[in-house]
Amino acid sequence: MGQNGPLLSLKNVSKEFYGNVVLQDVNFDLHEGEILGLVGENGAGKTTLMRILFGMPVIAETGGFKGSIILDGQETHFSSPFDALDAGIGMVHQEFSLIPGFTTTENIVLNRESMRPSVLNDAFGVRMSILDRTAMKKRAENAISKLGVKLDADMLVSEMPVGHKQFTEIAREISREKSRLLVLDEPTAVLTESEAEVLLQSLRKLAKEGVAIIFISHRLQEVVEVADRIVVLRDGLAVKDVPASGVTIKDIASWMVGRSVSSDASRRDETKKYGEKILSVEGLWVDMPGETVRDVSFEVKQGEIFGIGGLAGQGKLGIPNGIMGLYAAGGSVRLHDKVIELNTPAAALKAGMAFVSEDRRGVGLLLDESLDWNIAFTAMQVHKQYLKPVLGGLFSLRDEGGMISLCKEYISLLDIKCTGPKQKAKELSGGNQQKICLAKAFALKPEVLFVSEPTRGIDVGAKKLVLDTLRKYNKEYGTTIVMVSSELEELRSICDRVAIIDEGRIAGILPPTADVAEFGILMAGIKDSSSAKKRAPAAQEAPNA
Amino acid sequence: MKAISFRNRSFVVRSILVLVYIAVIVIMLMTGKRHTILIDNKDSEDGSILAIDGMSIQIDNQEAWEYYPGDRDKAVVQGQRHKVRVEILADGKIVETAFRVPLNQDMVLLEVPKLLAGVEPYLRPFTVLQEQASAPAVDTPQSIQFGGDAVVPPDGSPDAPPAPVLVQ
Amino acid sequence: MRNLKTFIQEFGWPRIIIFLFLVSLFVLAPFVGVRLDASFSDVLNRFGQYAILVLALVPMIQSGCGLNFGLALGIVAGLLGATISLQLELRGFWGFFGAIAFATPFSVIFGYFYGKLLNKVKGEEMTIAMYVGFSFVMLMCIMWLVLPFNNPTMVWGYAGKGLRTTITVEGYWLKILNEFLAIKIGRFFVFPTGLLLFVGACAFGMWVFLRTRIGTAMTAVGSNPDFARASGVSADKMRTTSVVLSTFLGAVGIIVYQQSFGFIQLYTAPSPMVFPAVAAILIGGASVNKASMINVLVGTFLFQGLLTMTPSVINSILQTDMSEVIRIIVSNGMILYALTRKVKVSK
Amino acid sequence: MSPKKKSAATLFSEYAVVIIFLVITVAAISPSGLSLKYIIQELITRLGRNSFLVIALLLPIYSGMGLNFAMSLGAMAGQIGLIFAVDWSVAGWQGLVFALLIGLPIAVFLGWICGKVMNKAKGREMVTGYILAFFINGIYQFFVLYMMGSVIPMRNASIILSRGYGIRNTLNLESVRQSLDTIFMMKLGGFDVPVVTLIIIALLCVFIVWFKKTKLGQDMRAVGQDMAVAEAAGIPVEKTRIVAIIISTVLACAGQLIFLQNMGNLATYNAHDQTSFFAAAAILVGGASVTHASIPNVFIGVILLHAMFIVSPLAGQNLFGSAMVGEYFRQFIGYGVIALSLVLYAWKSRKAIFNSRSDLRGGAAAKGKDEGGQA
Repeated sequence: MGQNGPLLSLKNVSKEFYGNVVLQDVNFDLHEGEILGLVGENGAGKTTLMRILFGMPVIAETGGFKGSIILDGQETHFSSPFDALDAGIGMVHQEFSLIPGFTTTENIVLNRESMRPSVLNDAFGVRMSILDRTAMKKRAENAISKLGVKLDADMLVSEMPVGHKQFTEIAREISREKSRLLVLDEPTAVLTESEAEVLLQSLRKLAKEGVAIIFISHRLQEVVEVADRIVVLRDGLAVKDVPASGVTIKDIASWMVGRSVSSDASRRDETKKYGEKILSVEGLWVDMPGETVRDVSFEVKQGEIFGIGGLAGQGKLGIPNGIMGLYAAGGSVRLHDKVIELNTPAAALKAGMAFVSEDRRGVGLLLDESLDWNIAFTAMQVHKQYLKPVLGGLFSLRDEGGMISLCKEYISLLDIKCTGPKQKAKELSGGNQQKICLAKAFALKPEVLFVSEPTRGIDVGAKKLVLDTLRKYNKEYGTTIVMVSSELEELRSICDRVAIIDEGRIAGILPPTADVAEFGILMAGIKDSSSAKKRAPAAQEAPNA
Repeated sequence: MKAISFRNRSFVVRSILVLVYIAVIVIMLMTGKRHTILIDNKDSEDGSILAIDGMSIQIDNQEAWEYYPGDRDKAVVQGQRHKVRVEILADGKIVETAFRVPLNQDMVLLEVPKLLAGVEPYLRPFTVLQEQASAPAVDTPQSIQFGGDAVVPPDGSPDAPPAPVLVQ
Repeated sequence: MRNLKTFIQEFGWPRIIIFLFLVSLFVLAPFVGVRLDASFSDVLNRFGQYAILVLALVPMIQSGCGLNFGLALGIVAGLLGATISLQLELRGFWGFFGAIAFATPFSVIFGYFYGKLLNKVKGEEMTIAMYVGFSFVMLMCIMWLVLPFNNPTMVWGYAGKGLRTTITVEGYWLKILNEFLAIKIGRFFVFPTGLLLFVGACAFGMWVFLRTRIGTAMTAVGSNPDFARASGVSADKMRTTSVVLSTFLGAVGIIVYQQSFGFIQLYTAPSPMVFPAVAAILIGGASVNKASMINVLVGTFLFQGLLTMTPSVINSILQTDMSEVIRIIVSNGMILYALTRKVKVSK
Repeated sequence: MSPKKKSAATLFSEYAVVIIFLVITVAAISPSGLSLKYIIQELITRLGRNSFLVIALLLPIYSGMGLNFAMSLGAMAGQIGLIFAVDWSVAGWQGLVFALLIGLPIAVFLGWICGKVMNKAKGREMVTGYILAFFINGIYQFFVLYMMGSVIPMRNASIILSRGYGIRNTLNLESVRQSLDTIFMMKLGGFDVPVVTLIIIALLCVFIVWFKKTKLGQDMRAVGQDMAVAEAAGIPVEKTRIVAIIISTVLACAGQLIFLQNMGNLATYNAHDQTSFFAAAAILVGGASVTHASIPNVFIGVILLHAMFIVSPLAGQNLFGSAMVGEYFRQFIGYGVIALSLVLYAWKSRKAIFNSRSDLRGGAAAKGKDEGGQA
């Protein structure tokens, strides 16, 4: 194993999904016992890169990838994750893949249990052999010791603290026979500081024993502490590949987000006046799986476009979902100083708030129903519009005519490409579906419009149109818009103020023209290096322009 | 001897198991098959052999019964090989022989007088013609799933039909 | 050719096989000496008997509660209504509509608690619905013995207490709907106009309900619960309403069935009534979360047609009564086919 | 539930079914007027008769497929074997073994079909199993009522219907009656105990315990707990589930033979309808749930359920003046227990998810009121 050639090297790997390029000729090498820190914004291509390395079927299904992966000098093609596992590449995902009812040992050696042949083997096949529990325990314990942590080998995973679960999963990956490369995807996301510290210790210990590690995290100071080399991905390009020594967090942050500020941001007119305070949120917590909001307070003025950014999993999506009552939430939300009852979507809608959900196909649309249905439904349910009373108001029927005219109106207004109001929603393209969701929200004539990831997964042309529609509605009808997006450029081009969420709290609120690196720092949840303990204080609302 | 690779070792074991499986079925059939033996104490057709006046016959180790001329009785036995022990009441002579019942022959006729006289075919297959057992009229089996409207019940019979006995 | 393929894809092979099988039965009938008009009139009659029981399944399917294996609750409510109407010796239309009136409060109460229960146990609803239904039917068996009914035509001869297993509706409201404006053609063919009108009215009522605000909300909850929640619709309230509606229609359905069949069947009779209804709506083309009026009408006609034709035609061809076996295989096969279809949630 | 100490409420909800049953049975003993000796003797025979069938439910529960309501497929296979045994008049315990060996391949085949169908209906295995049981019942009826005697030559005319083909509705199993029980019927303290049957049941329990130690047993438990993780680890999930169902069907086949030899007669077309219902009711009464079951649950369940089934008709007779009330009461309890334990299980699992998220709630502000929002 001593040869000095790289254990793994990627030669101009690139990948595109349905036309938009996700990775552009990424090159980097990785030597034995080296820890490589891989950083980048969401959508920069980190996950896709790992999927290629790990041979996930989704890559082959979407047309495979260009370039080559060289392991130990020969080019390899993994058709399934099991090939990668056999080649000694282990992967630890963010969400645990452990069997709750099994003990640590059973999880570590899952499906690779050591067995003693039993009498029924010949008759009924190898799976009838008896498990050799002592050998299993021994294997588990030496994997745990390799990690250098104390884990009780017989404790049930369901009764384990979160940190132990993470170590169990890592122990499982390194307990494979020839595990040489370990990929960790956001391992410290769910750990407390002390647990993260112990994890980094064990990763260094593993590296000394010759295991190469790819460490993906958005906590930049952890990357700087543990990595030997850092690769920064931005929009599918490996923009930086530098040894870690001497690199500061500020550099990484700016490399991560450092795109030249796109031109159309500059035409924002400064003369925009805002009315008085319309929406104020105090101490909001939202229990949305994967997007937990811990304590958020902010205020939005009438006619303003308020942006909310931040990395995935930090809780920015939780805010609109919580306020609109879709997920369990607490704290106080006031519209025109009138308290909005939480946890009941009907209350938020009746008060004049509307929400375009990030989960377009899951929450936003009735895929099997026609377009007029989709657009008029919420208005019908909330404001009892588009209904015609029958038998003297005894009950009311759907006003099919009214719904069709409403739908036609929005088809022309938002230039939705479709065959007509009666077409099924599932037959439309991503961009047009998003416009239907927007039309559904506009039909409510809301005072405050929450828009979540409006441009995710749609082509560039449609993106521009959606943003223009939002601007037009804000200018002509004065609708206050709260826009949540992981596309920092988009927020900076359309919003009047941008708040960055980290760990379920507001890390800071910046004017769109603020320097990119400042955004990067807030997103990375940088604690100013001096007092590492306290979370970044909720910066006071920076004076705009 | 080259170690038989795992694959064809299990093939060998499996084929043995199949043979054993079939063998057990045959053994069960042989030992478990039930036959009925009709025991006769009648004069032979041509009158050459006369019925014995008073004897006790015991099949295998079942109870011994006394037979008088003109008697016929049956013994239900299991398996193929059986022995019969005849004791003539008059002079206490005991005759014991063993005999085999063919497998697929359900019922055989044992003519004891011929047996005692040593005339060979004392054991004859006996096929009873199955008079149509008066099976109860076929009421379509009432599966609990479709009892509903399949059968129109008689108009409100006065006494309640017993509830379907679900639990034996 | 392409749309034939999509039609087959959409309609599903088993349904086509059943349809062709039924048509062949109708074609074969005259050759085997089975009177076509008599069997057709029988099919129509049974169609009318069962249609509303099948219709009762629509609300719960639409609101995403799945196939209502607990329909027995509605049927029991209907039995209660019918027995009370007989107890008060109401006759003619008064008797029939009195039975429905008495059944309504029971069906609403049963439906309400049954709905609340189903909301608590999302997932495996169908198994739980089935066993709640069965245990409730058994509980009612005890009630039939204990409740103070004393109309002589209903109670046991000797004991004078406890209801008979089958009670005739003769003299009260037997075939009250069937005879209403009935058209007789020749000796055998009777067109039960009243019955079919009533069924038509219920089906139209359901069609209209699905067009109302609540009906639309219910359909939305069925096809995408998150969408409905996001539009301010309380999924649980809609599901409970659909269960109450389904139970009520079950009660009406059993009463319509009894007036045409001629007997009120108590004790364990309701349990086996559920599977034919479920099989019928599935044969009609309904899926586990979408059902329309066409599914109900086509399904009931196909299924009942099958049940009336197989005994007469098959028996005379094969001289054996295979109809029970065919019924079990076809209807359970249909339910199995629907259960094993991946719920095509178009993502 | 992380807190080790279980509050009274959770304890009650866990064993609700067992406690309710205990109360009802004990209350019904005195009004039933049955002597304790009779009840115990009856329990011993029923223990021998039913426990094998209930144990057949264990493996599918381990593999996360819930209660295997399709086990009556195995019962049908056993009955077909028994019909051939009676037809060839193979008597005594040899007749039983003969019937088992004939029924086994049929049970394996039907189990394979059931496994395949259940794999296509993941998430609603129980109701699919229930409907599959009726569907195969239709085919069984076609096979036994129409094919036997016409297409399949039958030797013994006394079991054929008067019309010449099809097996009669009830078969007298006199030739194999009690043949397993009476091999060694021991008189123990005034009760006669079918020792050989109980030994066979004990052997099955040993097999189940041993089986849980094998790799296949471990795979089943993994698949039962979390199918996705098992799949990712490379365990052949579909195949494992099918094997679990095949073993369950085969055990049901053997169990049905033990049941029928004790009963002494075979209701050809209805005997199998109730097998899965009673086995499911028994194991649930024993405190098992849809995802968790153990051998003690089996025996507690059989004793409790059948004790109630013995006393309730007579208790009904004496209390309400008609045995019918007792009869219906015990069926109500039978179905009721399955419904109640399914509801309790589903309600508890939703609550568990709700609780596990509760520590995420509340955030920095004061503990928010627990909202019923989307858990």
